[in-house]
Amino acid sequence: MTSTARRSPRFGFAVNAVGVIGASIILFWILVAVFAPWISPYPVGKIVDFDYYGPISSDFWLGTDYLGRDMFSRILMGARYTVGISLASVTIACFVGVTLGMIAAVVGGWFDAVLSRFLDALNSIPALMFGLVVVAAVGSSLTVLILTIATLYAPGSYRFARALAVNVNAMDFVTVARARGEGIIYTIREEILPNIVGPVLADFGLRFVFIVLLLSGLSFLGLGVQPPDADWGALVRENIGGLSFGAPAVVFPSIAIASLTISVNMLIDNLPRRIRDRSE
Amino acid sequence: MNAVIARLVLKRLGIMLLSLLIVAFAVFFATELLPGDVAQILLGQAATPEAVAGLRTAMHLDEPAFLRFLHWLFGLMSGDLGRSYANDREVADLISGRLANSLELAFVTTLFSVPIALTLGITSAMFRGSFYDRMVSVFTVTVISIPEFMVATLAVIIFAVYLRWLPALSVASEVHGIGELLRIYAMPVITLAFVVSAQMIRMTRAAVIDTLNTAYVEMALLKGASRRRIVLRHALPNALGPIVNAMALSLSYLLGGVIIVETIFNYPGVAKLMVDAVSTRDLPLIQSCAMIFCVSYLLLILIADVVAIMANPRLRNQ
Amino acid sequence: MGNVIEIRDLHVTAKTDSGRVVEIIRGVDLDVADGEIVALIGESGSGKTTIALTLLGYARPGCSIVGGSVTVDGEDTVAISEAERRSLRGTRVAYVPQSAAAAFNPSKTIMDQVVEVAQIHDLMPMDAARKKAVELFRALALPEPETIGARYPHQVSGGQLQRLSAAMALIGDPKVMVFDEPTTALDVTTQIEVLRAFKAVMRERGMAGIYVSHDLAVVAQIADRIVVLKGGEVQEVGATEAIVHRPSHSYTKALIGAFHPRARVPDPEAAADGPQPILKVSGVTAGYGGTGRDKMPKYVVLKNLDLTLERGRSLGVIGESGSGKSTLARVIAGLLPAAKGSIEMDGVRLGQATRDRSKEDLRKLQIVFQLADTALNPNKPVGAILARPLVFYHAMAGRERDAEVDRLLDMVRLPRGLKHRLPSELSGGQKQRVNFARALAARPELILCDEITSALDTVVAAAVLDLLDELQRELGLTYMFISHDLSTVEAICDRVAVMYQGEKVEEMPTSRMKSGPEHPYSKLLIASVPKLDTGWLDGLRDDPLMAAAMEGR
Amino acid sequence: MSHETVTNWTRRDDALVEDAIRRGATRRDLLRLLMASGIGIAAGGTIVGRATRAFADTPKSGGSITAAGWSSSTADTLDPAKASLSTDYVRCCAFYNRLTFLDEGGTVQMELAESIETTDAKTWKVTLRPGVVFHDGKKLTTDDVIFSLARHKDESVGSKVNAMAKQMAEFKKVDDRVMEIELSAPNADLPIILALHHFMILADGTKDFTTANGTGAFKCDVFEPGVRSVGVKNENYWKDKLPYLDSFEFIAISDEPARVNALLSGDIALAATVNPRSIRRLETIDGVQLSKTTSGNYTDLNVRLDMDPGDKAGFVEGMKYLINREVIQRSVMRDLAVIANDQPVSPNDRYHNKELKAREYDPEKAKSLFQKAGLFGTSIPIVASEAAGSSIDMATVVQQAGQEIGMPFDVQRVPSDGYWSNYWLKAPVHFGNINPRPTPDILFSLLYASDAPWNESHYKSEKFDKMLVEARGSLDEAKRKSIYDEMQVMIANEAGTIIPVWISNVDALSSKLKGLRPNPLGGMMGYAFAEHVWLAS
Repeated sequence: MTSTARRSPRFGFAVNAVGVIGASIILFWILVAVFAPWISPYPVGKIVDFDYYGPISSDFWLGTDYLGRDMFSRILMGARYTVGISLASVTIACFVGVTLGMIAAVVGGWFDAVLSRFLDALNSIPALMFGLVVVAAVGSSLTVLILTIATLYAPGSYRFARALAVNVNAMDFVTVARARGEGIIYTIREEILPNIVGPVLADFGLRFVFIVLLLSGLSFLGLGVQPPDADWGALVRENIGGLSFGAPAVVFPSIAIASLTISVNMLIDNLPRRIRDRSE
Repeated sequence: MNAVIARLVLKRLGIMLLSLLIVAFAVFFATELLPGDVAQILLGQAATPEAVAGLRTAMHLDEPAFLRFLHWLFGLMSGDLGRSYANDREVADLISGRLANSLELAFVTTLFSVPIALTLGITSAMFRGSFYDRMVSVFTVTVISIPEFMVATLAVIIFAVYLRWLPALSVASEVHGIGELLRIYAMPVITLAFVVSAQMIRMTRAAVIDTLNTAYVEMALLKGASRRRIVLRHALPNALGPIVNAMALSLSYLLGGVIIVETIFNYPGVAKLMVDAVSTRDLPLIQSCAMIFCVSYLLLILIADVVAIMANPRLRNQ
Repeated sequence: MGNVIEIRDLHVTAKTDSGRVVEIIRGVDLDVADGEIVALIGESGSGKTTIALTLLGYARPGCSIVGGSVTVDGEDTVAISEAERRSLRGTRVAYVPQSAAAAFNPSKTIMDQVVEVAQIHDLMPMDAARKKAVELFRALALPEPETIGARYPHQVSGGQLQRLSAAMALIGDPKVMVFDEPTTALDVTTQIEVLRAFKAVMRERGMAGIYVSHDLAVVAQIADRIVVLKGGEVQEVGATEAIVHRPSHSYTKALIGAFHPRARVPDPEAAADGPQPILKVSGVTAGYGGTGRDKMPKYVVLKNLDLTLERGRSLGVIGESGSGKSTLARVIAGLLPAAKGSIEMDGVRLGQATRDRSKEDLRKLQIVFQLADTALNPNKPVGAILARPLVFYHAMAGRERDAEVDRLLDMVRLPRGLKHRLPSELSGGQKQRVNFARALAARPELILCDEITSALDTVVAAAVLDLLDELQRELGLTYMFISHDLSTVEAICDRVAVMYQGEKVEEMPTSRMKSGPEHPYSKLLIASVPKLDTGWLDGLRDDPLMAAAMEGR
Repeated sequence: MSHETVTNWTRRDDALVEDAIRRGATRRDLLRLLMASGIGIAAGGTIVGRATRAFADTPKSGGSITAAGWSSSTADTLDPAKASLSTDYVRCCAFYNRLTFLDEGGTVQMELAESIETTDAKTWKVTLRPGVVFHDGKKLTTDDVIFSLARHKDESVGSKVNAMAKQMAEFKKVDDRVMEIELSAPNADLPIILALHHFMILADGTKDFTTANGTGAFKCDVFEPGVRSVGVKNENYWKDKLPYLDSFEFIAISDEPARVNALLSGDIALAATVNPRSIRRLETIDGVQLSKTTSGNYTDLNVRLDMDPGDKAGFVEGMKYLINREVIQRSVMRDLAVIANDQPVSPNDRYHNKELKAREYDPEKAKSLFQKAGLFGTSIPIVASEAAGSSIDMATVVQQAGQEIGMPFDVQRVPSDGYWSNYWLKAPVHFGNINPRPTPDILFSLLYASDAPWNESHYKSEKFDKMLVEARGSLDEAKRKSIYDEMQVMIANEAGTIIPVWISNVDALSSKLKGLRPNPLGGMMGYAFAEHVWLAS
């Protein structure tokens, strides 16, 4: 397991084509997200076509949506939210989850027990209801959205990281550190984290995918990106009516989602993995 | 040995109850946070202040929250889920039918998706790195990344509207014979299978591959065992623990998470029931539903643990 | 008589992490006649296991047989199809793995796994196979042969597992047995029984065998001929007698040289001003599992143990696995708080747990673990690993720290360039040196060495021991040296404490180890150390003590 | 929730009619007004496409259908007193009868009552139709009627028309067929009140509403709240030949695409309220017909005049110029709407002020007005929700227009859940949705009078209040018209309610399903379709 954590350039790892493709697609979307305002031909909210679910045309490269807004621009801008929010929340979720997981693994005892119980419980409360309560209680904004998602996904990340950390924690070099009298902070930061970062990254990617999809669901609850902007999931949802006649408005956002999530997974599945020298 | 298992299960059950208590507390006060007053919502615009007041006292809404929490908790313990605010029926009656439906759906889906997931996961582990393996992983990722409501709607359009093979709605109420059953469940099950199996496939594959790297698998190979035998007889039994765990997590989705499917196929299950409950601020109902989801989740985890233990002699008889 | 095994010009390559392809077997030739046992001996990386595995037509993942032929019983395992290889394995060539503990599937009963070969190739009806297995158990001198098969691997001891794995190999009546370091993981006392069992079975069935090992003394007991390997090439081949007594090749000489330890020369000035205790362990009881009402742990490992270490001296602690050696070290280091008793350093009582000890106390007392691979964080370059204690204990920084790191590397005889490397890029010996240097970085007074040489090849181990010895003189260090390998202890310690089932049964000066241990267990333990003498094992039968011990098990 | 837009008769209306009646409008007024609006609305209703043939066919009995509404919940009830969702009304109409009902023209017709007579509008003599029996075989007597009406006065029942029922001070049984209702004060409009869905007649002493025992065209076979209800033909129904169907099932499919697909796949015969965007697709498909009702329903953008930014002179007017009605009509409503002129009286209403033209879209003018208000450039939040149909899309239209003149608007989508209690009437700039009302009087007194319960923009004008009272009292048509015209102008110019378009409702049904005629009271033939439709072979 720990071997997957090896990403040091010092070894000329066999560079994996698939991984590179994945990486470049992700990079592409990130760039789009950054430069969207400058490259999108029309304002997202502008109704540019009196027809709806318009076809692909020279003016509207990806057709128009149910209101006759330019899909190309909407998808470009959507990248901002989909990529941005997903990244932000998955980062928070994993940061919190992994940190707590490692602490629980190192400290152990009642702290571990209580925390695990609690997060299990949290995990078992349906996301839907959680979302509703949050909106109801604190209203909806990007921050709230991100934090909600993070809260929903942290427990899983915790479970995962804890399991890994428990194994590493049993290693002698951790024992040595303990014998040296090192504190928890150092132990988890310097001794444990570097050895679980690989699988953690893999987990990170999977959660990322789920969050991309979850977004659309939450916007349904009023928790989400505010109109006229919309994340990709929301784009699919608001144009789902066009599905029956294969409107570009519903096809392309789906493709966008797929391309992002698939490439994220391609990258993760092909993270450089050490092949041990099997000679003995 | 059974005694050992029994003790273990009891221990886990204890932990589970503890978690449930926490959940109960969380759920109750979470629902309290929902804005809008029940009595007000029930009486609608025609509510006169005195009418509201009367209703509130009738519902014990004027008592302090904590007291109501205790009431409710003791109710739960004595198996009394309380009465629905919305339509003065026993919550138990309201839920039972819906729960049955949900369980049916979950059951059929499990029956359908688990074998598929296992086969795909195991085979792709067997032929790790092969073209087949790559195909499977691409497939799973793709499946993961298609929004559920899209799969469902697409399925309806193709199978119900154009081909007219299957009904667009899954009304579980009048089922005549197995054929009918299949027709009704086909689409929701397909949709859900899409959602849950991807994760199971991935985990199964990973777990099996892990065990394939062990010395005893090499030993089996040096005994002249066939690949098939190695995987099925040696790797799989030891991979069972993690696999079952992953399955439990995936399947736990099938009760609370299927709101989209229930909505699109108009399938009367608990998830939809809960959404209704939320919109009508029917606290007893919301709370009961939430508790059901939690119980089912924790039960699944428990089952997973027990299976893992059964599969591992080291844990089994210590 | 003809050759049952003929290896001709074998070439095997392996892919390294970096994707680099290296040749790990460079044109090996080897013959084994019917009924002959040939030993492959050499240090790790010499390719002995790789060659052994080719006999079953198998190369580990990442490796591939690129040239030559391996003819076993008339079949070239390199040329034939995978299906044919499968039918070959277990029936004509059988494999006895290094660590039986890992080679048994934890989730299946022993019997199922023993008879599996018969089942796979369906050689006989199952109940016939089971009967046969029971006979084998008996032949291998296993306890309760009738019922042991019903158990699960974790329910039997290591030595028994090792013999069971032999039974697993023998069930298919193979022409050739391949033993891969079958006794390395065992205690000397157990090793004897296993060796005897193997030897007996092989003899009576007149099977040919390949015996892979790094331990010359062991090989000397069982092999007819010895092939010495290094770097994937054959260094020397010869009859056991010849190799043991008249080694011609330099590497073989080194091996043998490393085996005969120089007697310990007591440190003069330490001897001068009499013994001054640095660490005093008194009445320590410790163990694992939550402590019960009586504040006693569930599983008591150390029972009311007393021990004294003298400044500048080395105390060896010997005993078989499970005797509590390592636990003792952990208790002293404060990793496992003792349930009872006290530990004093320089007359000052130490806290039971690390967190109750001052940085200073912690610094003075360092612990070094057996397996350098797990003792060094695989993700930190050597430099960082060594620097940490410097920062932690001595708040060093910048150039000063770097200089100190270099000094440490010099001290343990490692090139300074290594500090940029990761542990995984180091050889076993180098790792162990780094592991030790990290302890030195604290500028300790007492170092607990837990089996630090047992994972190393004899030659390498010897070098490390010399280093330890030197450093002790230079820095006036005190060692507590835990080991199951008595020769190492002999080589470096002034006194030896023998542990058995959590108790110190005897303590004596090293010099007396050969002459006269009193406690019967000490006797047994010391007598069980294989001697570099082909007749030793058979000779033991006459030894009354050993005979008695054998009956005991 | 967005479906509230097309429910013509929701819980909010009850309060409202009650309101009007409390104000004591004279009977003649109300009747006339009702008719007028009724006719108007009926005129607006059409069956488009193939369906026109439907009228030619002659009804035939037999067969059963499944119909789908848009929303149901566990709050579904068979107790007319509690009925609030459209699904409740459908059930009530199928299982029970009222004493009176409003026909397609909006005129009062007798149902269970044979006659309702009065001399002083205080004491009413009700004579029941003979030979009517309940589903359980019990004969309908005045006891049942008295019980059914009296129970609304009991707080614990939680009736939606409790306040309205209060005025029925006393019930006197003369004999099994004849009874008297004594009102606390004269009120000419009892017949109309009795036509409310809530005043369905139950059997005496009914307590348990897990099933329905009424006199209606169908017997309740299955009732699962939030799931479905099934009615089977009442063989001895007192109306001749009715109903045609042997049985009908009513369910709710909240997901619009799913609802349409269910219709296309033949699972259901009637899909209530389809999205304008589905129409293009539906029109191309054989075997589907559409029933369109243009009513007075509208979604409006409300700017509260009593708080920032609405209190700044010029802002509201600016907004009125900034809202692009044409785009909303064409892009948002897909032409299933009529452009409105910022006042609530629908064009089908004879009192609709045709002189008052809708404001043209004029961003520049808006800009100058915003500058005048000193708000130009400051971001204004607009609260929208799915609850107020199409409000989110309308909001984006406004926002876009603002962006083009450099006026930032911050659209805040809030959950439908709890919208009416938490945001409507409260937020400074928000959307509302108002269902059709039979008369301007009711509309005005409910929405614009200074003391109006739902004064969305908190519009206060003594002059307006005076005119309202004056119009109510006057019987002079011309005068009334002119007053109403002026009031509409006042609203359009002074109030903070911006009404861009009137929204139409479209039901989609299988062309096999005949006999469905649009009804002013709402889609699905005013919820009473079950009794009247039949299946063509």
